[in-house]
Amino acid sequence: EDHAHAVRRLTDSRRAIVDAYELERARIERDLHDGAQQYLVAASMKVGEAAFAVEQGRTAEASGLLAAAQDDADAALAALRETVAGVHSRLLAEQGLEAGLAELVTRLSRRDRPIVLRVPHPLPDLPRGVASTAWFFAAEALTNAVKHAGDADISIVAAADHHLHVTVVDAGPGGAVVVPGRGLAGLRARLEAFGGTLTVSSPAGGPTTVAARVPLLLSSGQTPGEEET
Amino acid sequence: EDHAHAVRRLTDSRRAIVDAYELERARIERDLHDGAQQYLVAASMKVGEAAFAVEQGRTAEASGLLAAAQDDADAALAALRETVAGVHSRLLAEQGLEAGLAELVTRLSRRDRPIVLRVPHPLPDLPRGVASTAWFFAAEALTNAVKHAGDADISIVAAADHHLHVTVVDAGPGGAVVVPGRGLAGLRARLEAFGGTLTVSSPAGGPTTVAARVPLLLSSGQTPGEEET
Amino acid sequence: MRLVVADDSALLREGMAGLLERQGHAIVGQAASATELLAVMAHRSGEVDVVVTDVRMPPDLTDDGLRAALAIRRGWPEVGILVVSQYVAPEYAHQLFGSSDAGSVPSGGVGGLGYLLKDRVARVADFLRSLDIVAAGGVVVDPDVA
Ligand SMILES: Nc1ncnc2c1ncn2[C@@H]1O[C@H](COP(=O)(O)OP(=O)(O)OP(=O)(O)O)[C@@H](O)[C@H]1O
Ligand SMILES: Nc1ncnc2c1ncn2[C@@H]1O[C@H](COP(=O)(O)OP(=O)(O)OP(=O)(O)O)[C@@H](O)[C@H]1O
Ligand SMILES: [K+]
Ligand SMILES: [Mg+2]
Ligand SMILES: [Mg+2]
Ligand SMILES: [Mg+2]
Repeated sequence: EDHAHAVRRLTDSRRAIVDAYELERARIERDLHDGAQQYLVAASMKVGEAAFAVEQGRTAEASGLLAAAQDDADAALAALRETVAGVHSRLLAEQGLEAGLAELVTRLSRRDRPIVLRVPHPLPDLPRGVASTAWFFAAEALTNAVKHAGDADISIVAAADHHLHVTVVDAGPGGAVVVPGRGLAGLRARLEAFGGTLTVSSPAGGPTTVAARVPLLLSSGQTPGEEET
Repeated sequence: EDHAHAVRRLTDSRRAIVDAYELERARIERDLHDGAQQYLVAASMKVGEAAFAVEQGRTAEASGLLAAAQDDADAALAALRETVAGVHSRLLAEQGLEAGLAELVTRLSRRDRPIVLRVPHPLPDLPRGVASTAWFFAAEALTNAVKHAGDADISIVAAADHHLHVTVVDAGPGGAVVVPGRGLAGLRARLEAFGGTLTVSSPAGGPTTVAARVPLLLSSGQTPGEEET
Repeated sequence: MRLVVADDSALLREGMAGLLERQGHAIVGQAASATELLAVMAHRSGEVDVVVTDVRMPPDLTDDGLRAALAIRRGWPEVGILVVSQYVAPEYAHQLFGSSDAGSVPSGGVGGLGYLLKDRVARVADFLRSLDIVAAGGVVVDPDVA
């Protein structure tokens, strides 16, 4: 019956959340290993070689090596920041969803193609988990839009009534789907943990609309899964 | 009734898992900020100053700065490796739980106080999520033991029958408890996502036993939560 | 010039103070928290040309350094402020620069303002030039943050 169905659905979605996070850990590890760590090792080698050149009085060579070491160190820091930005937003934690989304939009916008963010009314205070899940949803949906519709207009709207709504629209080619084990599916599972839903409309030829909706007034006795069905 | 209760429990635990991950993300960000990133910035400053000194012909000063920069770069790499090790174990992913546990035990052992790992029989192939959750359980329980019972004997046993059992024992002072929002509580929620349980026995005066149990033969129609109650 | 350096990381604070001293500047005081920074200013503001401060510092380990910078702007508007951060956070820069048109112009003129990523300190010549601009009442914004 109904409850048995809810139990099955909850069990599956709980597992999906853990799996999504496992994938994410592996990604973080790979990012750090292939990014910051490589550049850091390269910088360190050049510093060692420069120190040797300085000792031997080859100062012109040392200068060249140090300039290259600085470029590597800059690249290491940039890679580290990039990884950190995908793990956790400090601004989100400190100043709330609107500030976190503004940061995200700035980071993902190309100079010639700014992503438009609209927050028509100030957002209410949100539970930490809700704000964070909405932010990760926005990060995934915007990253997708930039990747698949980079030359088209991209916008994001955040608004709240009894629900928090975050909607990302791009005028790109369409074709977005929720595939188990991939980015959007993981976000859907995480949104569901707060009784939320993720919907995708992406006909061939576009436009693509990806929307998250999370209830804000969930009474504690209510089953989040049921609230939405 | 029974199912309504299961729904409630599942809903809560799903939320607990998402919350545990949020805490962990914040921890990863903090680790990177206070660790690798800081040392990297310090190294970079010294390299820059050394380059400046070389240009101005102050080579003795440059040599001193470069030696210090190398120390900082080494510290940055060590910090990065430490963070990465806590995020995801490649060895675990590639060679399985026993290898992952061996790596963990080596990393957390003090030279004069080796942690004893016992795997009496080869472990069967485990689903990725189960192996990973068991590994994180071991990481948390062993970190706790080293922190609170660093001078006492510490051991870990991994074995499988119809369940995977991972048990960490220390002869320290006792007093371990599962506190909502903290390390062990997050692991309990994650273990439950696989139908598993976490149990703690830690009387005043010790010893402390922290055990994880995860079913291996979960039939697909079965509710993990129910299997354990 | 005469400087105060604030950062909760001793490594970076000493690193920056050492670098500035070797370049011939005077370090009036160091601070490891926003509270210490404001205490240094309360006692020695008359001797300070520019404050160089980190963002994330105790007591709250959030944007304490930025809030201290805004308080310094209100209390001692003639002192230049250079915020150095590990974050590319335009929002922090907006808050800092948003504060600059408030209040009346003091007789000593208004100190300069800057927001730079900490990595910029490594480009020593550029960094020293940025400090000069802030000391002269100008504005410096990190290209990655603008
Ligand atoms: N805005 C979009 N426009 C067109 N296709 C999209 C868009 N967003 C996602 N897709 C496609 O939908 C599928 C699922 O996307 P999802 O983000 O869940 O997966 P992913 O593993 O992150 O893949 P990708 O790296 O391609 O985004 C992918 O095949 C992706 O190419
Ligand atoms: N092996 C142990 N011996 C004694 N006390 C322990 C042990 N393991 C955990 N504790 C205590 O049990 C509580 C819960 O531990 P848990 O690991 O869940 O929290 P934590 O936030 O990681 O804290 P801690 O950093 O102290 O481990 C803590 O108060 C911790 O001090
Ligand atoms: K900082
Ligand atoms: Mg994607
Ligand atoms: Mg702990
Ligand atoms: Mg700091």
